[in-house]
Amino acid sequence: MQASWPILSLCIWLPIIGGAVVAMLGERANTARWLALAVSIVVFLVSIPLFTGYDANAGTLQFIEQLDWIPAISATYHLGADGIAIALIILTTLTTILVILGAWDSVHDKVAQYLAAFLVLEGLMIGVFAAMDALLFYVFFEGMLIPMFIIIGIWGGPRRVYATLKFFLYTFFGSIFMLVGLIYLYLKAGTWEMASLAHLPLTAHEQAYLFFAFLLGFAIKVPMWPVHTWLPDAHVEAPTGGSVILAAIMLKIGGYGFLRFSLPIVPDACQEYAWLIVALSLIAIIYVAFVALVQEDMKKLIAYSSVSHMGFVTLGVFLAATLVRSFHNADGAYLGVSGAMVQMISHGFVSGAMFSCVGVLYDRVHSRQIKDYGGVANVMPWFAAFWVLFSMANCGLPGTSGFVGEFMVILSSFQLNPWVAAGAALTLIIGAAYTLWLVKRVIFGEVTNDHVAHLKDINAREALVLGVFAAGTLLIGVWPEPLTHLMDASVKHIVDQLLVSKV
Amino acid sequence: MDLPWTLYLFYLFAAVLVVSALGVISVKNSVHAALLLVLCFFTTSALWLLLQAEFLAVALVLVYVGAVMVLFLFVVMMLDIKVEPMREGFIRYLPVGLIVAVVMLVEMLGLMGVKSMNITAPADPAGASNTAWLGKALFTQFLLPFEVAAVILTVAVIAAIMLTLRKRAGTKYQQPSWQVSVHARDRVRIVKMASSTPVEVPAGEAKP
Amino acid sequence: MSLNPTLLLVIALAPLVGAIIAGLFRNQIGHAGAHSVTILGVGLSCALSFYVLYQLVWGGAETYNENVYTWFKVGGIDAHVGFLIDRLTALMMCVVTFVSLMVHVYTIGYMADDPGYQRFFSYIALFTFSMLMLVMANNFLQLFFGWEAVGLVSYLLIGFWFKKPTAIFANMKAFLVNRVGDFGFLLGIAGVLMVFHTLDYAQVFAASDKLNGMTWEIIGGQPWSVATVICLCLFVGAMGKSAQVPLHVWLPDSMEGPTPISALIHAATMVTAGIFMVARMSPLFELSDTALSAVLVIGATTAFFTGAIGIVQNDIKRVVAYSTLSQLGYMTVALGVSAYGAGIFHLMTHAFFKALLFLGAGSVIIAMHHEQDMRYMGGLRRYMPITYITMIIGTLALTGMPGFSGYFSKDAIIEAVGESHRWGATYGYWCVLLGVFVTAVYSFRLLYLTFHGRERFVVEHEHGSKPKPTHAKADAHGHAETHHESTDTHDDHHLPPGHLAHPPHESPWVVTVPLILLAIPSIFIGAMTVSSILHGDFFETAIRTSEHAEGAFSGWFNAMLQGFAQPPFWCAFAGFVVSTYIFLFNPSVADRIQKTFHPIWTMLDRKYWFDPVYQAVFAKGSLLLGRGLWKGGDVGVIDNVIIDGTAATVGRVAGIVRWIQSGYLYTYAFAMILGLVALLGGLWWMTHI
Amino acid sequence: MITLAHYIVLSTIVFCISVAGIFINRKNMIVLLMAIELMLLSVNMNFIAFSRFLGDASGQVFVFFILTVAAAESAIGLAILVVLFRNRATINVGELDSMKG
Amino acid sequence: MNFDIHDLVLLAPEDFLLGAICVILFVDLFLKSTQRIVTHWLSLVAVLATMGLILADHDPARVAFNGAYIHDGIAAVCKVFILGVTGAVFVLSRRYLVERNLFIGEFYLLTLFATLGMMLMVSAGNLVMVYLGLELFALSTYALVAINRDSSQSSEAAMKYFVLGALASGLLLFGMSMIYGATGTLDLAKIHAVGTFAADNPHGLLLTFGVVFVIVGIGFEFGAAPFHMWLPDVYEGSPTAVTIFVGSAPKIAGFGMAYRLLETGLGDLSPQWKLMIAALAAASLAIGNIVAIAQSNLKRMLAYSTISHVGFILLGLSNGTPTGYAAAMFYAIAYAIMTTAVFGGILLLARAGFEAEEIDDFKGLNQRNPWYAFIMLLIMASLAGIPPLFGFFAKLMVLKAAIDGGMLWLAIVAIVFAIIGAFYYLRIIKVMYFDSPVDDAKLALPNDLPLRWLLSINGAALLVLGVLWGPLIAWCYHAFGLPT
Repeated sequence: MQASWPILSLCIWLPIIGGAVVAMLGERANTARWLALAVSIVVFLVSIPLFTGYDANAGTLQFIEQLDWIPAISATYHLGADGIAIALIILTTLTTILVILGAWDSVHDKVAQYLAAFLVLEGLMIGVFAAMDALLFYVFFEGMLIPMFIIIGIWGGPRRVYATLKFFLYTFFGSIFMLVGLIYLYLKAGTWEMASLAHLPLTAHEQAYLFFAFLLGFAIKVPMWPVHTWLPDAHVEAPTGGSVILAAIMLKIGGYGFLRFSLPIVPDACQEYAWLIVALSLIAIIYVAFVALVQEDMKKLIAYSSVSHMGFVTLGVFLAATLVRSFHNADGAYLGVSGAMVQMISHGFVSGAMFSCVGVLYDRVHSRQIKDYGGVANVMPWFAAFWVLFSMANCGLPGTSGFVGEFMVILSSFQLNPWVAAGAALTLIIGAAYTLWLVKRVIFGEVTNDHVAHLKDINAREALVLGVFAAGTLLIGVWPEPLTHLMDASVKHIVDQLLVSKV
Repeated sequence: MDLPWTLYLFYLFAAVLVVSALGVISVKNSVHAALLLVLCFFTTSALWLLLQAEFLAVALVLVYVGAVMVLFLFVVMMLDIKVEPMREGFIRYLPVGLIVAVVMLVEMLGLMGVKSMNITAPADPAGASNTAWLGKALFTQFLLPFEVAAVILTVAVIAAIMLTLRKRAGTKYQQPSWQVSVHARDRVRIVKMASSTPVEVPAGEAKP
Repeated sequence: MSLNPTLLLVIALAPLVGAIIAGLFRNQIGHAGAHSVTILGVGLSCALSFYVLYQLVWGGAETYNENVYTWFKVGGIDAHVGFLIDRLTALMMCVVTFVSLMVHVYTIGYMADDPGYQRFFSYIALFTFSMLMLVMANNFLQLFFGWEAVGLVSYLLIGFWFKKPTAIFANMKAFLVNRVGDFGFLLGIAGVLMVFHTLDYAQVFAASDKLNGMTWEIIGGQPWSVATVICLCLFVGAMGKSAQVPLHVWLPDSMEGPTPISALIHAATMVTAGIFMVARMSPLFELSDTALSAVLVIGATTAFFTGAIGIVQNDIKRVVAYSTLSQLGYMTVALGVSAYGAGIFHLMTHAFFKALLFLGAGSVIIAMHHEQDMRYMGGLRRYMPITYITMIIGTLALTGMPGFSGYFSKDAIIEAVGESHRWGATYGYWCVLLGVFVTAVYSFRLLYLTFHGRERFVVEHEHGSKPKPTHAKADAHGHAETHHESTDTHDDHHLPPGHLAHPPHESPWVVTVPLILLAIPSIFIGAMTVSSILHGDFFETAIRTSEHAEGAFSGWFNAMLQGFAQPPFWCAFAGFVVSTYIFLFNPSVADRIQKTFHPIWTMLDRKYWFDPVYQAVFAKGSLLLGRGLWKGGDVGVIDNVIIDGTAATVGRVAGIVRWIQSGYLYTYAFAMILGLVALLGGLWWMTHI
Repeated sequence: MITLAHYIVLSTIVFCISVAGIFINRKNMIVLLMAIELMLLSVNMNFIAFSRFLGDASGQVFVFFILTVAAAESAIGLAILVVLFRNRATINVGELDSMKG
Repeated sequence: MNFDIHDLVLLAPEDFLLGAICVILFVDLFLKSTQRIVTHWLSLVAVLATMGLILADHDPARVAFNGAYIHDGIAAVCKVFILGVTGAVFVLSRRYLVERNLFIGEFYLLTLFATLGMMLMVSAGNLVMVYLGLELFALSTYALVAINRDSSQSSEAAMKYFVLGALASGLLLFGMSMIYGATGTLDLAKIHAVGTFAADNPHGLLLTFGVVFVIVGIGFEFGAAPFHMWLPDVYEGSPTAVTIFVGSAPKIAGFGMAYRLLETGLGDLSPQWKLMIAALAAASLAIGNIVAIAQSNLKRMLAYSTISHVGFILLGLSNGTPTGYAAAMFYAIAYAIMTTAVFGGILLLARAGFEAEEIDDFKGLNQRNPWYAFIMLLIMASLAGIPPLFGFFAKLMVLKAAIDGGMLWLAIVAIVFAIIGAFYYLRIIKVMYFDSPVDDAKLALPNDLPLRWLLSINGAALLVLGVLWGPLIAWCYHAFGLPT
């Protein structure tokens, strides 16, 4: 065990301190770039032992650190990670490197601040995944808002102010209700320990209220229909790196929250209201996919597709509640939750990659409108290859990571109700439709205009970024077992907690 | 103690008080209002006498009528405020204002439980001297507030001076600090004079 | 003895390695490198596949069923990647790799000097890998992987010339329609998993009796047989991949791709994956008569009606494409009457002769400088004899000339349908019978219009400023360039239709050799294998049927002779006669018929209006729905009303409260007093009420 | 007999009059200051009445302080008034609205 | 009943401060206007020394001057922060005053008097002391607001403040008279002892009736809606150097006063006043947050934001238990610290002839001075209640208190309006970070090192306290005798 090394704390605080140092570099852009890259790589390396050192068969919390924080309200600095958290932490550390690399040439204004914001964000996001104290979790959860607000607001597009305010207020709105729920739990339990909260007996009534409090908080983060409308705006206006982090990591926090809070703490309400979440997830999957179909802005399209894909996450998570309790089908529930988790990781890679791709185009043409492109494959063959690969992953082609999670969730949802599965599986068609239509309009065809004609293919740096994304996408797609194994016992643990009625 | 005529006196003073109070807030002329207020103070003072609060009754007249109201009148005169026509808004909002005032009165009277106050006064605990009774309490139990009151008065002085004292150009005024720090040698010149030999002394010698 | 796992891995991975090398290092290895490495890979696969088949059939090897690695393991459910190699698989492997090898070789000539040369080889090698994964799978997951992977490659290849608007439309259409099938397929798999808790074929088939009598209430409390539901779902997948009505619309359009892939993917191999899948799932399908009836009816419909469209098509490749549709219908009908063996048999024979026909058509197209319209051809037999002869062989095989391979397989199907008592069998029988007539009509029409009759094209000699290319390769160069510079495939150097810059000529050897190599099995493979496949126990346990209505079989020669006395032959003959009269001897009749039966002609010409209806309902409908949901739902209600509306409301309230904050002292005081009154009122309310 | 109620009711009435004077007044600031004095007067009356009827001196002591403070308050109030008049040349309540919203 | 010299010792901080004020008063008389810096430093030293005296004092809780003065931990905590904030005000506002010819002794004297008043208020043991403390504070503040005699706005603000303040103290006094009438005593402890009437008791009702007026007085002191109307005008009209003082320390004192009146005196009536406080809290949250959105003047916006924060303080009070009071005190302290910082930011940018009080004046600050933009960012985020900043934890504590007190609805109201509130704080961040500077000259920063350092420390403290707020809340809890 690495108990002697506070790996999680290092993962949280290294980037934050690094970010502070980078921010102080001010105008020295190049130094800032290299330093930020170095920090992010170090953090990634530090996070590797989490994967290698984790005993996945146990599925318990490991790498635990616990210190007193605020004794007056018994809040503690309690970190720990199980398989689920580790997967997400490593996704975070890896994505941050890619984002910093991706911003190398494309950001010129206030470079140090930009990179610092991402580093700080990284630390906070890892904090969210590592926090085992509800208050600490909330602090990290909310703390993320400010750097992201700044990132979208300073380096964003023309409507960035509207978008970033919308992003902030939306998210704030949801999370603050969750805060009330957490406070209630604290008052009831006298502790913020998430593990203890899971054992706290709660009446059906209380659970219902708490359930909706958590739902608001996490549903907006995910985002679920109908509270998703901040996402397209935020994505469209955000700089590439912001979109990548937003899509790849921040959305995952919503799904993670459901797993950490809703399922263990209010299992009965989860069962009771699973139908609602299932319905909303299906709406997200289908409705939003149709909306994605008609988008004229590439980033908006991908943003809507994110919403649609995240529908699988919520579907998978809440299927489990019904499956395990009403149908006594634990295997189906494991499959659903695992599917949701794999979908999260996969979506991290795929959407991150898609946004990076759009960023590559945007850096060259400064437009995200689909109509401004066409026939890119003629001039950027390698780029086109990456794009097609990620598009295929986006429409869930087997062999790419996009398939695995959806596949597992659909299999699981069929056990709940074939119609639910049918609804979810519709994404096969509509998802393919919007993705391929995008490919058709942007990548294929004759070169449509001079801008496109003068495009240069991706350089080595961009190829590296996209290549890493591609490697992740394919690796998980071809061999998801290491990932599912990492999370399997932890997923079981969470699902088993659902079995215990708390009423 | 209580003679029947005190009740009539109470009603008399109360009626005067209410009417003059209404006058204070409604007459157009500020000077009239001030004078009506003085009337209020006088009647109140009389009512307080009915309550055997002699010291405060006298203090009220002395402090208020003698000082505060004079200050008021002084300011009114000094500022030379014109009698202005009432604004339209006054008439428009008057009904609402009156309704609110009446509602408030009804609520207050209703809530404070006037019926339970239907008690008569006990024997005067102050005995012969209301002032002594008051003074004793003031300088023992309320010593600290008394000191604080002093501080408050100081603040009032400082504030009033700060706000109103103006140094106008061309105005001649005394400089206390200069006055204090003056040295005798600057003001008084000792001239030595021979007492008996006025002759043969040149005039310039006396001047250094 | 058992098969060597390494061997199997090599079979599957060799084409993949070739594809990766050709794809990633295309600039380094050049043309020769690209085709060498992929042909090497596929050739290795092909050779080893035949070896495996040999081992299984004659070498006494047992069925191989092992997992290679665990794909995921969650709770009690695990999914693997593994191989199930029995004779069905081995047969498919051979067909796939052989046809693929032929196509690889053919491509060297067909695509020579195309800028995407290496890419093309990479794709078709990748396709071979995907198809092998599909057929070799020992579980549903891997089957689905291969299923989708071939779809992907099909997508990439149809859109290979990605500048052509029609091509990139067609590839999207193909993918999406296939996705509709996959939708059902995936649900079927989910149903299988739910019932059997495993995705492994062997375990599922072993436990398939579990389905007997099992029902679900899916709609309104009506019990549905689980077997029917699962099988129908799976069959929807097959419909998509094998282009059965009404999901057939993508296949004719897929002809936008280069001809080699039309032969490989859209005729010989990929489209038959559905047939293969249903055959593979026969243990399940046998449990549901309802599902099989549906298969039968849909197959029969496809067989006849899509064939009929072939009669009115003028594009040479499209005729072949509709023919493919029709033949796929035959195979499906076979499945529907539980004659899985016959279906697979036809699949195999069809693979050879249809590949042959496509490659032959490709050869014609090369000769015609990428003119595909048969109305501008005619009399080509003089210019390209090898192509002509091989095309005749292909046509005879296709029309079921007794003795040719197609005869044995097709006749078996018709016979099986005729003997079946399944619901819909009568309809099926008439469809397949009329289908034979129709097949003969369009097949010979194609032959006559292309190779016989008047030369309906003009050779423009004024283009002689450029030295007349005599070298085949240089000529192919010319075609390849055209593809990339022009969006109109009809003319060369922007000539009007039917005008050629150079006279037609026979294709180079890399084209003709595959034709010849495919012609051989087109003739003989049926006769050679009919006894074992159809009447022996070739498939052992791979295919499970409940009914064994076997008549006496007296050898292929007798069967051939008997064929002359059977209705199918006479139907085909009638078709031949009609076609010969109309298209060879008296072409004016064609016009008269067209006028007389105008509604029917229009219906066929418009392909029963599937495309416009789909376009209007699904494509336009989706866009309309999407726009409605976006503008109406997301922007209209959620954003404008709820989000911005809330903000606006807050703003309005702020305005009102600001107005109250009037700046006047009396307002301020009044507010305070109102507050006091309210508090007093509250107290009053609390104490008095 | 004069009861406690008499005094309390009277002072309440005066209190209400003075309060009404503050928010009904649309004229000059001086009257506002006067209304405030009136209000303090009524409060004082309460204290004295209670003090008398409870027989407790502290109420009257409080009045003593209130008187003191009221004087100081008047001084400051009038000083502010003078400053205001110098700046504005008016002390009309209705014109004091340069800050609002 | 007799005077005890030890009582004076107990009052040592107040004694010292009063003495210091007298000394400064005299010293200032003899100073030329160029030497005013001496007054400045003397005042600062006086404040800090007083703070030191309080911190050094470990006497157990007891009363002095026949119950007029309460010496306990709560008063000590409040006073320490009142003094601390006052000291910060002196440092932050010096340059502002100098540039506007307001650098006069009276500013310091009146501020110190007001501080003394607040100190007495939080230690008040009877109604008289509450009133006198309040008036000492209020009268000084009225004058301070008008300190810029030549400003029309200042005098208007002072006038409004004065009239409404007088009205409020009249109402408060009326309430006190009712309490006196109901209980027969002015001593808070005795009121508490007598005040255990049931609500149906006539005297009980009279007491409750008095409480209503007391609450109005408290509401005014805090600036809680609907008694908040003075606050925006005073904030806007006062010179910023005064606004920073009026906006910060009095909230702590207001808490002290509310605590003395409501808990020390009327604690047993909490079922009655809880709901009223809750109603004021809800109204304040609503009005403060909503109207703040519509402001373009930063000071005015902050005034409305103050109103909303008052709502949060009242949220804690409405709990009516020591935990709730501790939370409210914690919030008041947090708020005072944040307000000092935010007005410090305005003072930093203000120069002669330029007040920097329009929101647009902050446009593009990040481009010119990232550090102070960052400090302002921290302050704004803290005010908005975003973790991990201090303001969040203050909100957390009061929300906890409200929910604990069974006022879930109030907590919900609070958070809903907090979301609306977040908007206008974000707008400041937006202006600083996302907009381009309009006029570069406006963003030139003065070379006033104490101001810069203090502001930086103050801003950074919001972050540091956000992570390590344990000791502070522990101190508050300790003051209320709660386990930490």
